[in-house]
Amino acid sequence: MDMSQFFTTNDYFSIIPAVMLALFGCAILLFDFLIFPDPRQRKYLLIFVVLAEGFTGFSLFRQTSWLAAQNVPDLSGFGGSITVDGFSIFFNWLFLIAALIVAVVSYKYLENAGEHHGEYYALVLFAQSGMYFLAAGTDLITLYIGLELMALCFYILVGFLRSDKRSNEAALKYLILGAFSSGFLVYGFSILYGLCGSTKLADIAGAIAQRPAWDPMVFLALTTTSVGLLFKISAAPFHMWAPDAYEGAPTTITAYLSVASKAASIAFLLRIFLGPFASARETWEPLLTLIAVLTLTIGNLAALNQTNIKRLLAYSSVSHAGFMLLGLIAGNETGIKGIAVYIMVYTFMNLGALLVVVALRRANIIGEELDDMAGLVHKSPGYAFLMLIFLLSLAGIPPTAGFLGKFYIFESLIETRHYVLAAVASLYAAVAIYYYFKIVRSMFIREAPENEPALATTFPLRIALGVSLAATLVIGLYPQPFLEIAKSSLLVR
Amino acid sequence: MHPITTAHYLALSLALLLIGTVGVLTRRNVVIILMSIELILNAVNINLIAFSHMWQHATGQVFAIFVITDAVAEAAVGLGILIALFRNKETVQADEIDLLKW
Amino acid sequence: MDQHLLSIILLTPLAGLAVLLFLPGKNKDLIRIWANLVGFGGFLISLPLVSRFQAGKPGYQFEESVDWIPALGAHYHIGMDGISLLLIMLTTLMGSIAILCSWNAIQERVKEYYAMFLLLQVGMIGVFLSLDFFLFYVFWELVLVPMYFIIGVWGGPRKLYAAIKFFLYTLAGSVLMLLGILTLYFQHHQQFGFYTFEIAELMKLNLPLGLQQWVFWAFFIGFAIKVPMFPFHTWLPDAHVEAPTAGSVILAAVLLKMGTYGFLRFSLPLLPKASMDQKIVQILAILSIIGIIYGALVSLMQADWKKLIAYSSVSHLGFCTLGIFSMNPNGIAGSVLQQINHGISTGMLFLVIGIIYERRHTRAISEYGGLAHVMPKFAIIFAIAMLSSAGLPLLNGFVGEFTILQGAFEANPIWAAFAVTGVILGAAYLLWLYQRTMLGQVTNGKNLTLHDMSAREVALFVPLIAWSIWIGVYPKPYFDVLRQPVSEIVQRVRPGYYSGPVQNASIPTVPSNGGAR
Amino acid sequence: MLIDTVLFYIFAVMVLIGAILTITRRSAVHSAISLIVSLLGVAGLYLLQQAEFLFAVQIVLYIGGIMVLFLFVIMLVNLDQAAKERQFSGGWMVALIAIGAAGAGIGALLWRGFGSLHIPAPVLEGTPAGLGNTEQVADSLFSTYLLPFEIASILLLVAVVGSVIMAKKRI
Repeated sequence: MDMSQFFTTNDYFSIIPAVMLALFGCAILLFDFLIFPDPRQRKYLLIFVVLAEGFTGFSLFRQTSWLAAQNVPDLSGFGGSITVDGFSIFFNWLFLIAALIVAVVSYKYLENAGEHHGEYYALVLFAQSGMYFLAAGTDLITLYIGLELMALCFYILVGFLRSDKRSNEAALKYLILGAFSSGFLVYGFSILYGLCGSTKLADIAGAIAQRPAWDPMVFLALTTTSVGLLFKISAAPFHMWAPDAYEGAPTTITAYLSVASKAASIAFLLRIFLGPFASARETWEPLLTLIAVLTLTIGNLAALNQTNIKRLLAYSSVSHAGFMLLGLIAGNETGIKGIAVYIMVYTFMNLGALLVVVALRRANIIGEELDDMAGLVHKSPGYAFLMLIFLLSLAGIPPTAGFLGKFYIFESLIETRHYVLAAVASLYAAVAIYYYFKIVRSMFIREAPENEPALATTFPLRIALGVSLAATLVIGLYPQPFLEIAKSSLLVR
Repeated sequence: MHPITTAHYLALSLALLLIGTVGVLTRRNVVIILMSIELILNAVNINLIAFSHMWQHATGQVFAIFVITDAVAEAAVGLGILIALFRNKETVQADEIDLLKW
Repeated sequence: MDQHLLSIILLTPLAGLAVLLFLPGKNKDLIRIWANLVGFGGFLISLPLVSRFQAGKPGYQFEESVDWIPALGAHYHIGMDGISLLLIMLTTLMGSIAILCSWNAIQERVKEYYAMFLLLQVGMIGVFLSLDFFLFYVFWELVLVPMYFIIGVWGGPRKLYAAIKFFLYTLAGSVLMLLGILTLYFQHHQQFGFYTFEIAELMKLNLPLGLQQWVFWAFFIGFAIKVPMFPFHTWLPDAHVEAPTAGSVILAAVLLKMGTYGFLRFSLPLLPKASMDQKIVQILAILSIIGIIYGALVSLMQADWKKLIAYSSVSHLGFCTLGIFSMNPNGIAGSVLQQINHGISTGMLFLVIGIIYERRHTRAISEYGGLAHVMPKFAIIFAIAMLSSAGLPLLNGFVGEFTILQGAFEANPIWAAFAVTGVILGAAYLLWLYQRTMLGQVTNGKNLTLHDMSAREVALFVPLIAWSIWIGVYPKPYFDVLRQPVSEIVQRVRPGYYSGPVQNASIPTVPSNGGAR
Repeated sequence: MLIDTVLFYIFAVMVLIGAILTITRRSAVHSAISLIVSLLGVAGLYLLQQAEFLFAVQIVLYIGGIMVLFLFVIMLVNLDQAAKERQFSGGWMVALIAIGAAGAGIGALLWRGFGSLHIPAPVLEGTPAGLGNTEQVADSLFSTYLLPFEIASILLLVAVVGSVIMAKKRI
């Protein structure tokens, strides 16, 4: 039998980054106990992560140049199960950046928390390979399995501090709610499959376009699928897991979860809503509008009286999800580009903010409460300044990058005449200042407690923070190249 | 008596989905919540098999295999986490897991 | 040199800030000297503007334009006309004075303090120079952060509350303003097929009245909070009272002018139809008059020296907005001049309070009395500041208020009648304040040992007093500088104004053909 | 045909009764046994729809694998205590709303008739004759769905690693 019909060059090209990730993940698992039995040697495992990301990045780069050389917009492999296009490559760069940064700063954190390293890095890579399929998948089964691969890795990573009750609890809650919602998601998928007898997104889009508005089957598929998708991006009222998972997880994983997992879920959401459900817009637009307003309201109001920084950032990330949904509601080119820009800047600023929280954890201080930040400017002025920039960016104050994301979202709402939504969103942008500046106030205005050690800084952490800061400022001050990258990711053509 | 159609299967799966949802939302015992999630996944599978039969191809069955695979994986990890938690805390009641606000 | 002069002025504080960050934090005097050098240098560099500026030349001068974000149509486009010239001079002068007056007052976290001031200076200068709406918005928001810290870190007992209130109010206003900007931006794309934030381009838009009104209200909220106009003024007393002296000075002298400047630069020229809409003009004029009288009445009742001046700002800024919405050359030119005057005189008043506060650490009026006996130099300077603020002829305040009243009378005599009561009340609360604190016998023993002003302190006032007398005695150069930009605004809003044979006395009777071509 | 109809109703009742018992029994062991009944009913439905391979998978994997896992955990973590305690959490409000909404949906569905669903009548291209169910599944699984099959292998690896990490006392 001729194997080439099963595994063509296109197939190879379409999955090579994910293969790299999975291979290195397995390699780490093997080397962890075969080659490096001595715990002190285990820091060399980081080299594998860096190598894995290097090869993945190289593969992504090859994909880009291949597409450019062939002058085609996309490349699909495995009989249409997966499609590599500007969209998937854009999102995969985000995952790569997040995973790499998270992995390199985790070493010291795990050391402090007294946890094992090997499986941790492997799971980070496996999760990233799941995200790869979320961003590139164009088949219900591929998307579903990719989603589950990512989610399963995160359930374990959230609970990675096994001796910490908060971590256990967070993992369990996240797993229960996650499995519950993906049950709904796959229920919706089963109906989508039933509607047209195919699992390819393109076929489904065609079948749905032929059905009348408010068709009960489409409606059922839409609502159940939406429950799953909205859960993953932590939109209200399906956001309950986010504050718990963010708080209980190791802070490095909180960063990974809030950035990469959210980006992957947004990519997934866009694939579904701009693919199969594109023609059912009049059904889902009012639904999503309601969800978006609710998300903004709950995210912003609940953040107001949080005292735990991770929890506060969790609610803030809920409200960011609301902003991104607004881009989808507007739905024009500006809106979709806005989501891409938003998630790009969000990646850097939220990573940065959480990395500062990572640095707060030292010898025997957990460092997640607002009080732990008190007077930070006296002890570690550099970190306080970094945090200030990231918070300003999260709040969307120019000239930081965060403003650009909000700018596009507002612009798309104005263009599509959603004036009321724009006004509501802009007022919540002002509300957000209040809680972000609670952290600023704690850092800059309150006095530091006596005899507290300075922050734990490691070389990788400083590099990672530097990258996040540079990106946040450069995207804010000279966004032109980044806007072009985001534009290359457009799904609507 | 009407012949059994795909719609009958759909109604049955909808009912099962509903029961599973109620179980997840109301029970305190985490093990039973996990079982309720299995019910939901079985509702999905009923749909898939019915549609697979209707379209006369095996795609739905393949999908169902993946759903079962996922159910296995989730159950294994979920029960693992449960054991870790039980070791630290000695409870399996969902609303006693309250260090973080539920 | 000329073609980059504005950039140099804009970047001087930023460069100074960059150097400041590398100075050793322990050496407070070095930091102070450097910050003062930068502040004074910024003023000196801006002086050539005065000689090189050509009054009466239409359009903008010293323009610079570079593509910034082509994907958005945002440009680094700066330039100035007569209005911005005056405000820039005010900014650089008041900036250097505010930095100088902090020498003794600020002893903690000195480096951060001066860093914030220099950053604030960049933002304020940028606001007055931007000819691109995106750039303008960036500078507009940039001002918030340093001001938050200046109030929040070095402020009084309720500094946290005042700082966040200031931030939230202004931000809420400015995001709504952003929506207005984006609406214009999008409409321009609709009509001309490309995205741009250039103000000159946006002025070509032809928008229906209804849309203009919406955008106008969006701008209004942003600018009115900043001014602050009557119902939006509540953040101002808190911010003023809690801010350190230099913060109050810069807040009153420059920051508030960003709002009135916004009306003149954006609301009126970009939205001419809405600006001439009867209802809108009447509402705004009435709010201004309420502001004038309310601010004055509340000032009368204050027991806190600084709060009194803060409320007087509400009253004075009411004159400025009333002048703008009179929509005639007198009103607008008077308004700009009054903005400068308010900057000078209220700046001086806050400096006066700062000086006495440094000595007694209280601002309660009842604690003082008969200070003139103890501090004669102080009494003279306070008297000049107070009289300039109250609008005594031969000092600056009179010229501004008089011109505004002329303009208001031309628009609607009733407005002028109400506004005049504000002038009277203004004289009342200021004179009464002076009487209670300076005249009579020294009632409080603690005041007997106060030492009079030092040379450095007097030096703060010399340029301000000189400037205020200059405007009061010979205001012609100012009106010359303002004539061209003001006539451009009036021409834009009321195209028939200059060609009409007989000018009607009040706006309501002018046929509303604004904007129609 | 009649026998199919009767069998469908028998299995459907098994599924539903089993499911209701699963979520209402106080004891987790009873719940587990009820769940097995429900899963057996589902397996029966697979048979009715000529999915013999799935039937086998359901019996072996689900009932043989997952349920054993559940029972094992129930034995491991002592649930005697739990059985005496309050059975339901405070989530009944949400549940009530969910039931109401879904019940209304099902009611509307039954009232308007199944025809309203517009389930498409497929154009039957003719089944690949001579292929048994298992062959069909295998054919599909290893050609069209090769990619998810490969991803599933990583998924299972992660599940193994994860459950080991979580359940072991010290690594």
